[in-house]
Amino acid sequence: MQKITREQLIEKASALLSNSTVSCVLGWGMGEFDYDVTPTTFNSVEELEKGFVFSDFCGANFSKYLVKKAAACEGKILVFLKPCDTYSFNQLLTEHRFDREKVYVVGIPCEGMADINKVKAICGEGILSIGSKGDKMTVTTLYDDEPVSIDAKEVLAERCLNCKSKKHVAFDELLGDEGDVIESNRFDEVARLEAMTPDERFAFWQNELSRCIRCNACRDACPACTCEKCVFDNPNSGVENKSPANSFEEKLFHIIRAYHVAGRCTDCGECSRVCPQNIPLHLLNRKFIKDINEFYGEYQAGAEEGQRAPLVDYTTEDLEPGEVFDRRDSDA
Amino acid sequence: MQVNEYKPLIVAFCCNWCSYAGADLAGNNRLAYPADVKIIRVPCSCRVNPMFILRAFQRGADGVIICGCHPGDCHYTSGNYYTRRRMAALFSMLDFLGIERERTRVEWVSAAEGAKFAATMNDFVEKVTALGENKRLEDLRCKK
Amino acid sequence: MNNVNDTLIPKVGVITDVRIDTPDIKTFRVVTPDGKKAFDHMPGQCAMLSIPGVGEAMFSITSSPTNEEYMEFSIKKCGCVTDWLHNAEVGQQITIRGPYGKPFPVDDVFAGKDLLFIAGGVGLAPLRSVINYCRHYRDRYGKIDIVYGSRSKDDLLDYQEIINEWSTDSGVNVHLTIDNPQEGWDGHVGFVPTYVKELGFDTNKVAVLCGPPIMIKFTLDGLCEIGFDKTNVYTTLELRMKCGVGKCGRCNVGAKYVCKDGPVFRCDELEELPDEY
Amino acid sequence: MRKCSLDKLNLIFAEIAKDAALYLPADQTDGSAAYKKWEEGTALSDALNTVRSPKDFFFPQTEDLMKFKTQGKNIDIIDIRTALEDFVIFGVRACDVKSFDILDRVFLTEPVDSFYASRRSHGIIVSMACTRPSETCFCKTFSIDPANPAGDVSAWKSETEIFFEANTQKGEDFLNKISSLTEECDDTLVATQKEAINKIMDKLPLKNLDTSAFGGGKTNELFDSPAWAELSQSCLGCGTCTFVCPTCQCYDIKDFNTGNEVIRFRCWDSCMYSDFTKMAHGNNRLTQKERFRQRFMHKLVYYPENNDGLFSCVGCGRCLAKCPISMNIVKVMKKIGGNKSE
Repeated sequence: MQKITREQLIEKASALLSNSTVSCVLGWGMGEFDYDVTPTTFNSVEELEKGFVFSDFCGANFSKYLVKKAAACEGKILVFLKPCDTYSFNQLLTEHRFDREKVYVVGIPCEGMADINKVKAICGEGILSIGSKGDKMTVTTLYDDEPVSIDAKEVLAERCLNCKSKKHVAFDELLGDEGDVIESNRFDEVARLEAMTPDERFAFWQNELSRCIRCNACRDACPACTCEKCVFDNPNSGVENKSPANSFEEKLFHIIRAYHVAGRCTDCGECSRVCPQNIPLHLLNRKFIKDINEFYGEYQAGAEEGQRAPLVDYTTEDLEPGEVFDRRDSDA
Repeated sequence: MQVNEYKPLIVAFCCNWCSYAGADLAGNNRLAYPADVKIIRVPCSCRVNPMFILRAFQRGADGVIICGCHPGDCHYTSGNYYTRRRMAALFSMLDFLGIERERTRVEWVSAAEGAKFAATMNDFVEKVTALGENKRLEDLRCKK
Repeated sequence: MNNVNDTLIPKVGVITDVRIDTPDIKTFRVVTPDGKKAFDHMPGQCAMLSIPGVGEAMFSITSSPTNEEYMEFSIKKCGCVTDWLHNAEVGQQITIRGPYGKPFPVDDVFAGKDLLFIAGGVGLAPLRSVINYCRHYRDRYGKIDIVYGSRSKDDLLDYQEIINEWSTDSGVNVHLTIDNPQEGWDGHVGFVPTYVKELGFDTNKVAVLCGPPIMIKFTLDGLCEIGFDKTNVYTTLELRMKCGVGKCGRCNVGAKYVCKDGPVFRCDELEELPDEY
Repeated sequence: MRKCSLDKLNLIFAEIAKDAALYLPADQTDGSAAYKKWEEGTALSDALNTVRSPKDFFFPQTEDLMKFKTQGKNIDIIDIRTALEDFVIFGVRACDVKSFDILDRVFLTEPVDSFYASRRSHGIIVSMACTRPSETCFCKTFSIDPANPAGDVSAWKSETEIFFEANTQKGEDFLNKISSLTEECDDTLVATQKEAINKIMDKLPLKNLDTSAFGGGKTNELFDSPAWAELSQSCLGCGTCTFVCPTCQCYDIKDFNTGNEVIRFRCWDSCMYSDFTKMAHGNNRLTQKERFRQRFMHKLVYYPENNDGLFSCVGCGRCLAKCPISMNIVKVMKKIGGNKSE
């Protein structure tokens, strides 16, 4: 489904390595199967040719890795960023999380990434290979004699179905077009929940959050969560707790996690992608984004470097907390 | 008279410069408000972070109210403007999770508004009493 | 169900005495509420002390097993639990469970041998138990040498006991040293590893080392230099522990659990472990 | 061997649930399966396995150990252990059944963990053969046979029927309880199913995973391998692998002050977390490389060294499916083990 190929990316990376523009490449490393790629640093053309892959399963947002990898790389590090990743990139730069000079960004087009869970929902377990051609995916499994052909659109990850922008907002070089911000329906699900009664919303979240195992993957993968020491890891904070001991702990963690990135979250969707329990965590983040847009004007975190996040800003005319609900009630 | 009449536990975070003085004035003027309002003095209303509010609920609060200087009158110039934005976002999120919106409130009470302080508390306690016990943000371990 | 003992469930202990040893080390005397020793132990073993709501931590038992009345713990102030203990008063109850770990081989390997104890700073705490045990059964062991160093005179642990009891015992030689010259100190000045080399001991004895990691490393090198075999040198390790019985997994180094297989290790065994302690 | 038609499965569940809590894998709203307490209407999931392993039943993620009441300088220790009642875990896969053996060797060795032991003695395990293993399965590597799952009772499910065979006295008693709903049968159909499973097993992509590079005594050989740095380079340090793992057993003991009393509880901990070994005076595993290495060395070297060569992995494939960066024990084994299996 991707317009750009592995070969094109390797060619670009090899050229930049060869002319010493960069000394290492952050890319996707081959896995055991066709879908389990691992973010990997490549140091040479040989390594790239051996292990670099690019497919519909290269969803990981590389921006956060730059915090550690840019510092660890001797020269410049080449990173391939999809449009949504560039927003996180800007946001991290705004927060001075890494040195821009150490990074060489090649923006690559993205046609939307696939969600392996959706593939498995259609094709079942036992996937041996996944091929991609045009808008179709060909899946061979242990249990089907013939390869199964599926529509790539059907297995798009949630965040890609609701893609907010195909525009690269930060790059040194582009492979393909700069792209445009696009219309999306990403707030529809939030609006659907808002229209429920409080009891229904409570039941919805109780069901979702009760699955949480507090693995912290949502936090650890989040490009906006870059505190050196998280309050939930600090025994002196009084809230350090490694397990969701009860429903309060689950809510506390997820409210605070989402709140702490409110205004800084670019809506990249990594939290929901990595959640082993498929909790729609992005809905919490989107709720904040939607509210901020409605209360304080449209704001897209990471759209430009150096923006001031809405929750560390104010005007004297802001609405009162009590008016939040009056407003919504009058809308309804 | 009912024996086990439900009385909510209210936590009121009051800014040191205005609302705490307002509470003081309410006391001095013998203005009645329920004793179940527990006041926690904070240097500025913007000192209250979302964790304080959630923890108050965890520890048994049925309602949490934040009182600060009127917008424009912050002792630190702009603290309460930040409070205003933060709490708008937080309260909206709590509502999104299905937690009763009447359990949280922000009010601006100046040092001269003893009467407003008492009236606010009376009103808030009344609203929370109507809701009953906080079940949706409770931590069962902390129940007596 | 409640009649089954579980090692994770502690007993109540009472602090009956607090002695200020150095500016940051206090020695706590602990007994059960009815005035007895909480449990029997061997030299080198540890106990888990905790204060509900503050935390639980492993400490070596510094009193000798031959003391039938109480246990003592010399504790340096360095974290949550220790800070809290340093503020505790006599009569304060805490919880205690143990004993944990493998003791020093005092009854087999050590028997009949000359012994050399080398300690730095609060590292004397675990050695005090074995030193006093060997002094108590004086006839079972040969000559005893004790080398003990600390930053300054004020940082020497159990100074009164060393001067009044250990130094006066026959067949026990005490060598004290401090890092830097200090007024009122006419003893040796210098670091422990160098001092050990200067003193130059016979190598046909068992050495027991305890102190900061860097001191252990250099002293061990020094001992090897003067001809000691690592199979005759013992030391104790310290890692984060929670359960004390080799289940919770955090003191795991290589295939060993420091809480269960240690804290006492022979230096050649230690070399077999991956360098992760 | 006894059998019954799948239509009657619900009756069997109802019968079991009369005197014991019955837990079985049920579908969740997100499409995955989890163990749920059976009540009228709960259906057995068709999913290959649950996201969380059944280790929760014996070693729950959070478990209160005791309570303390403090007053002035005094402390009261309150033992809160209560007598448990029997419970049945239905539909446990062969890999997960094996994981109980691995946990047993930790918790049931002296000093026995009474919390675990009492849960274990009250649990009845009804295992279920896997007819459709996934590409992520590699239980065969650890000599686990998904066609012959262990447990108190083994079960096989076909399109129309379910077959039971007891392996222990507990299992016999269990089958006796539901004997009126089942009938005696021979094992022809089950044998056919086993054969089919074995055929599938031979087609699994990870069937040749090699363990020869690992095991007790390999510490020094493997500890300093340069591959650890490469493998761990992108590890996020989250706890997903440890928390979905059926054999990870590290725990933390923590206190929670409720305001009235202090609850001492234990909860799962992860060696992948940065604070796992943090002490007042420092941390002996400073970077993610060391933490990552610890997890795999423990499973593949340290544990076998202390447990007669038994690896602390059952090949359930959960970490393969769930790791946010798709780094897992298979990749580690292939890389560190020198690609012997390829």
